[in-house]
Amino acid sequence: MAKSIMGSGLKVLVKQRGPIPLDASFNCPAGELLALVGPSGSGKTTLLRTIAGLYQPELGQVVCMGNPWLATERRYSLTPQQRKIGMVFQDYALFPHLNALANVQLAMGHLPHAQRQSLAKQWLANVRLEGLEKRFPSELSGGQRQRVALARALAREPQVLLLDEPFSAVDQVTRRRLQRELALLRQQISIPIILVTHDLEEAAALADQICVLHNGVSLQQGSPETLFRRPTSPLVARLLDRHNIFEGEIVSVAGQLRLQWGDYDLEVAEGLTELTLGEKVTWYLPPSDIVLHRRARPSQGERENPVAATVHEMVVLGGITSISLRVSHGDMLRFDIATHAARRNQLAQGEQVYVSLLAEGIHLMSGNHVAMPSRHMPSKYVFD
Amino acid sequence: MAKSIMGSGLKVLVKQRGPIPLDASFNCPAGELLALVGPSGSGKTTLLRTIAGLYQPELGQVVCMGNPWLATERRYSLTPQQRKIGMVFQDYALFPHLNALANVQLAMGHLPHAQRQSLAKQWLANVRLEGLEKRFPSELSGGQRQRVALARALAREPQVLLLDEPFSAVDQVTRRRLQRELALLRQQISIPIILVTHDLEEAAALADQICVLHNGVSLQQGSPETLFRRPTSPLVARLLDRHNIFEGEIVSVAGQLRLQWGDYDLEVAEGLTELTLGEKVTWYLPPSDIVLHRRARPSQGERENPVAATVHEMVVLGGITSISLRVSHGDMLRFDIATHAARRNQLAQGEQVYVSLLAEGIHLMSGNHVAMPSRHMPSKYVFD
Amino acid sequence: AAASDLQFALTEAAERFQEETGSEVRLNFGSSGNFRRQIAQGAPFELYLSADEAYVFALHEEGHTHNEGVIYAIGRLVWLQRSHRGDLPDPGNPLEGVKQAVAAHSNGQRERIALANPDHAPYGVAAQQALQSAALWESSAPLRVLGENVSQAAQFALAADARGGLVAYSLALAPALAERSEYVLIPEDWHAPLRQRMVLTRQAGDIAKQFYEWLQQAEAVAILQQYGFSTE
Amino acid sequence: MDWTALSVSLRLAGLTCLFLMPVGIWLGRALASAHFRGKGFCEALIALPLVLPPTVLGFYLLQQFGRDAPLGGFWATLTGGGLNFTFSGILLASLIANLPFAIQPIQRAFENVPANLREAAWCSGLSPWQTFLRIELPLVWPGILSAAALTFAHTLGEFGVILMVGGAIDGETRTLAIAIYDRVQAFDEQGAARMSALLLLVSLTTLGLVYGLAGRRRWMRG
Amino acid sequence: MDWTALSVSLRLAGLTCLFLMPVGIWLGRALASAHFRGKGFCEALIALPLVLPPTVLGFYLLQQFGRDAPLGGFWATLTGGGLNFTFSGILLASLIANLPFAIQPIQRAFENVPANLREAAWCSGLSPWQTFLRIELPLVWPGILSAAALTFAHTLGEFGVILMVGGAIDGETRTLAIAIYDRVQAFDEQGAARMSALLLLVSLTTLGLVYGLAGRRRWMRG
Ligand SMILES: Nc1ncnc2c1ncn2[C@@H]1O[C@H](COP(=O)(O)OP(=O)(O)OP(=O)(O)O)[C@@H](O)[C@H]1O
Ligand SMILES: Nc1ncnc2c1ncn2[C@@H]1O[C@H](COP(=O)(O)OP(=O)(O)OP(=O)(O)O)[C@@H](O)[C@H]1O
Ligand SMILES: [Mg+2]
Ligand SMILES: [Mg+2]
Repeated sequence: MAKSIMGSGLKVLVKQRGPIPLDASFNCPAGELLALVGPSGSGKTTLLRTIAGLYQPELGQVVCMGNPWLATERRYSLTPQQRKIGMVFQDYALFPHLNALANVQLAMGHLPHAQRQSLAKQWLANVRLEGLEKRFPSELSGGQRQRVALARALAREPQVLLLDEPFSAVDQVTRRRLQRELALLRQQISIPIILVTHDLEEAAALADQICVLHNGVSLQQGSPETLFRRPTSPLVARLLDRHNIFEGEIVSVAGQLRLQWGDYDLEVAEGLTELTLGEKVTWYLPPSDIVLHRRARPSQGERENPVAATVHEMVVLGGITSISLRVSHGDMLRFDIATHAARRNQLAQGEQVYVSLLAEGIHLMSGNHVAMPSRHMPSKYVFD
Repeated sequence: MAKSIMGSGLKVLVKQRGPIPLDASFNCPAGELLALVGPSGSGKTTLLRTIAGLYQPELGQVVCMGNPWLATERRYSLTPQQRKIGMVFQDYALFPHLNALANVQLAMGHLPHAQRQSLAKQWLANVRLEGLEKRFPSELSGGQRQRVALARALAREPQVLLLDEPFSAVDQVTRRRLQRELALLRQQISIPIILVTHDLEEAAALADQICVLHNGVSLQQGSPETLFRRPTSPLVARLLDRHNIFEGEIVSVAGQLRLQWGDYDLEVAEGLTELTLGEKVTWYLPPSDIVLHRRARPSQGERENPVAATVHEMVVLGGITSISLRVSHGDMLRFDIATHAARRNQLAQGEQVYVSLLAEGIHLMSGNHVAMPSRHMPSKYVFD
Repeated sequence: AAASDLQFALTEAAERFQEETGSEVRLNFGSSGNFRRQIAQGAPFELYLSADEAYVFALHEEGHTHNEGVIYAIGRLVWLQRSHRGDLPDPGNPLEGVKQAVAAHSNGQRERIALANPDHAPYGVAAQQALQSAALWESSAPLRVLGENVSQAAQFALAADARGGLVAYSLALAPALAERSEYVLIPEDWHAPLRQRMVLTRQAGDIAKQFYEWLQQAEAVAILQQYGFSTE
Repeated sequence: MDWTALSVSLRLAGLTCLFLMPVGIWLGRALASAHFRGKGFCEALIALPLVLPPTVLGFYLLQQFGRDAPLGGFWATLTGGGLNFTFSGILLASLIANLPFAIQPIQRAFENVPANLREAAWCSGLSPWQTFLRIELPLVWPGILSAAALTFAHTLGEFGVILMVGGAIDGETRTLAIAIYDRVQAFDEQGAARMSALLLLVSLTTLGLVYGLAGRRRWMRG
Repeated sequence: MDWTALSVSLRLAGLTCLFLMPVGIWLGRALASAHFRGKGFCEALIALPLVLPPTVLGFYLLQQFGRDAPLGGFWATLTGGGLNFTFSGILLASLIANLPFAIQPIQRAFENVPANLREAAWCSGLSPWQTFLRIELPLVWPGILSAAALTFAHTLGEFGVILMVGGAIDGETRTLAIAIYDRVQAFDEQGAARMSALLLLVSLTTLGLVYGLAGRRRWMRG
């Protein structure tokens, strides 16, 4: 499921029935960034707290760089201090009686006293808080507080960085800068970074791997590309805010296996052979693999799985226009094109258009099943 | 600067020197949604608190539906209770000793006792919190708390809705649902809604008008279209995370006014005549008005301001690819195209491409000046 | 360690003793009962002047003293009330004030009668006996306020809400009270004699022994008498 | 066993709590939200009734409560009765003597109520009074409880002030504390021990129940 | 003016605070974080020294402090001296009598420290001890201050226990409170008033300064 690097990186395996049901496993090699995504309340914060040693699950293993941090089966657990993590709390958890500078300095216990102040200033500058060093948390805005929390976590020079929505309260411009800082940092220090985020674009842009959580269960871990193009289940696709999930049936047309979808028999590049004739499947198509035919000028490649549809909705968001097309049997295809391309093609609500569904993009999923937390505990953990 | 509807909607004018410098004015007609955007620490929360009656600026006027709420010049101020606002606090401010249901019920003082419980349950269901009614805030996740806060603000059935980043802690899928609820609500009740958000896409999608703040100063208010295509200053453009801001000079080519940019003399649809020959201007081009020439197949309209450039960077984010082009004199053009379009055109780093800069999109700004808070207080406010 | 009714008398006696012998004695006034307990626990008191001779006997029995000591004074009880009230009972009928208060009580008034607590204060016991002998014990019950010791009883007696009280003669003669109060003596035979006994503890040093002896001399006796104590 | 004394004690302690808590809540809240130069001295002033030995405080109160003193006279014109040597008198004295216990813990509790909860309540339409009842009061409850417990216990044990002002009148101002003291002074150590045990038991039960019931605050654990 | 008594009083009150605050912090913290069935009764138990009249408490302590009692005997073998009628004795008595004031306000303060601050401190690498010193202690400071002020004031005014255990020995166990009491008993009201005024003034200054200095917490205003 995920690449395994001998003895390096962070590996987490957690299982419990209650009070917060959990059944998750994921790992993050050193130097990589793993994004934890999932609906609100799916257990992301709880998992970070487990890694940090602030939450003790019923059953769990945490191994970092080959060293066990938590092994419930032999009642072994390091303290949060021993784990040497840097954590940005979702609600910041700044020390109210210390000003911004002192909040950051406090996390620099590993450095000689003399260096702390200037370095702490440097960290605050890195998160764009120059001049606010002497402010107490109560005198800072929400986003400023969050950045102090980020600076504090980084200042610890941790072995593992745990970021619980570290950019949720800062504006887009600052967020980009901070994201860039984080990307730079990743190149400098080779530690696992776990990022909880609700911003899927952020996850896609920053993460080497994404792990999708739902009700405490880790559904899939993989590269952003894999997750966004090849989600293992409709649920994962939906959790990743993907549309274009449809039902179809495996049929044989002129001796070739095809995917029947409404009136269309679609060519599919991969996966058809593993399915049996007549089987109902759920399939997904990434919006990037829906190609609009140019008005009156069909081009090469546009003959693949041509589908006629009417424009149901067009939403212009700056340079990008979101298009919903209704296919004759009722399903809705959604994709984005550049606004000028939409203009050029004179798209308008109600117009009839043709699109190609690229065979390579069509991703067949083994059914409608929703992965549920297994209530069965394995007798032995398989690790490495 | 903004449309004025007689006696209806919310009008705000605030000025003070310190401790938080403010110089802002904006308005929001009933039934519309105004998004307040600006960098972290620019005073958005402070402005909402002023509207709510929780913060008293040095000088300020707040008028709602024709009724004065605050008029510092005659020492008039309604209490927060009298203003009948619904507010989502940035840090939620849930009552820790009340469970989710009771938190919502508390805001329903205007309804008969008998109705409150079932209605409160309804509100919680609207924010997707069915089944968590009996949980105390300390037993909820960050996003769940935020949604309780949202339900509480809505349950008050307010005259003005003030939302301080109400979706920052919820996942993308839930956020979309909540945004849809909010859009529905707006059609049902005709009240002004002020939304503070860091998500410019959210602002563009939800807001009728956007007001851009910087260091407490309101720089521009207008429709998303206006703001994103015609920002009044480079600062506004930068605050809206716009790129493609360049320097140029007004020149005359064959008797016609043109915008000189590096080696190019660009046609400009609007604004050239108001400028004098030789004047240096800053100009902005929305990414939607950069049209990539199809490889080997120039089409109509693509002759407008053609520019040669090399691909500097390509970032694929799902169906959309972000492209940075370097023009010969060093400036960088950025725009997005559909990923399959990029593929179709065989774009790759270092490739030479041609783009057209649409004359209609080129927006000339009056210079490099940055609007600063005026330190001068007007002797009289001009209102309506 | 001395009973609090000796407050003034003994202070003067000690000053005189110091003038004569040059030796200083440190005085500690308080509840005789407390002192008895503290001496039993080894308190560094050398001479114990008790208001109740029973305590002295008890200490001796427990072995904290060498002997049973001697009686140094016999206290007298007085009726004390605020001055200028104009209704001071005449000496032949010293408990007239109590009778008046009892009578007024049946009219709904509440003028308090102060005394020390008869449960543990010797002057309280004497006051009870005096009231009993005048057949006022039962009827005065709702009016009685009980001081922890006789000094407190005197403070009660002089409070605005009190008719007066039965307190030590020695206090009534004290300069601090004399100007604020007036009194009548209660006949000695209305109560059992208030025999006050002193004893040297096992820790007694030379000066304490000297003072003990001196207190039995005529000069000291005169001072005690001047403060209302009789001697045997 | 002196049941009347016990009943006086409990009545006194109960009423002291009852009257003092509103005062403590009011003053504690006012002090918590106020910021002025002499605040430290105001707070110190409140602790002063503790500084005087109880008997001495009682002595001064005895004087002030007399009909010829302004306070006692005012009370007499108001009610017709005196203050000294009455239950009302010892109640008033006990209120004064316990003031520090009532205010300090409550003030600290109010200081710890986050300002934004108050604001959220206003924005939810709660009047200041409703905000106080439904938000602030539940949040400062532990502080009030502490104050009440200290006041209750201290009143039960209070002896110097009560004796001085009350005069140990059976059934009216003679508290169990005084009764125990009397037993000790009369060298009836068994009687004293019995009564002490009773007093301790009653207090332990009362306070234990109050604490136990109030301790079940699930929302504080999170 | 009885300066030695004043010095004994101040020494006693100061040392009581000094010794009792660590105990109060330790017990208050333990109680704040513990959740067990009998907690309410434990809390009630702590209030019990208040319930007994001071003289009676003093009487029981006098017995326990004797060389023939276990506690007094233990002390004697430890230090060679006795407890009764010594400064050590009244200090110990005062520690016991003031326990309730020391614990309750501090416990409440600890209960109000958000758990996530402690966690954030651990995650910042602070040991439990550093967390205590640098995070918890500053946050519970107002509670400690309240506790110290109540203890200080109450010790200054304490009379029954101190007199019983200490025996009012000049320069060692005779506190200003006892001196004032003596003046009142001797009907020397002017002397008593002078001393009371002194005592009140000293307390007001001490407490006022402490509160005033500690009140400047900018971070609490926000
Ligand atoms: N004390 C508790 N008892 C029972 N359930 C709890 C308790 N605390 C939290 N939960 C539940 O545990 C689940 C996981 O919470 P967690 O904070 O880990 O979610 P999350 O993924 O971080 O969500 P968010 O994105 O909203 O922050 C939530 O559904 C929450 O309601
Ligand atoms: N007590 C204070 N004294 C001085 N400045 C303050 C105080 N409180 C807040 N500020 C400053 O006021 C400015 C505006 O704060 P505000 O909370 O309104 O910002 P905001 O726009 O809501 O930011 P964010 O997006 O981060 O929430 C900030 O720069 C903040 O540092
Ligand atoms: Mg979370
Ligand atoms: Mg804000």
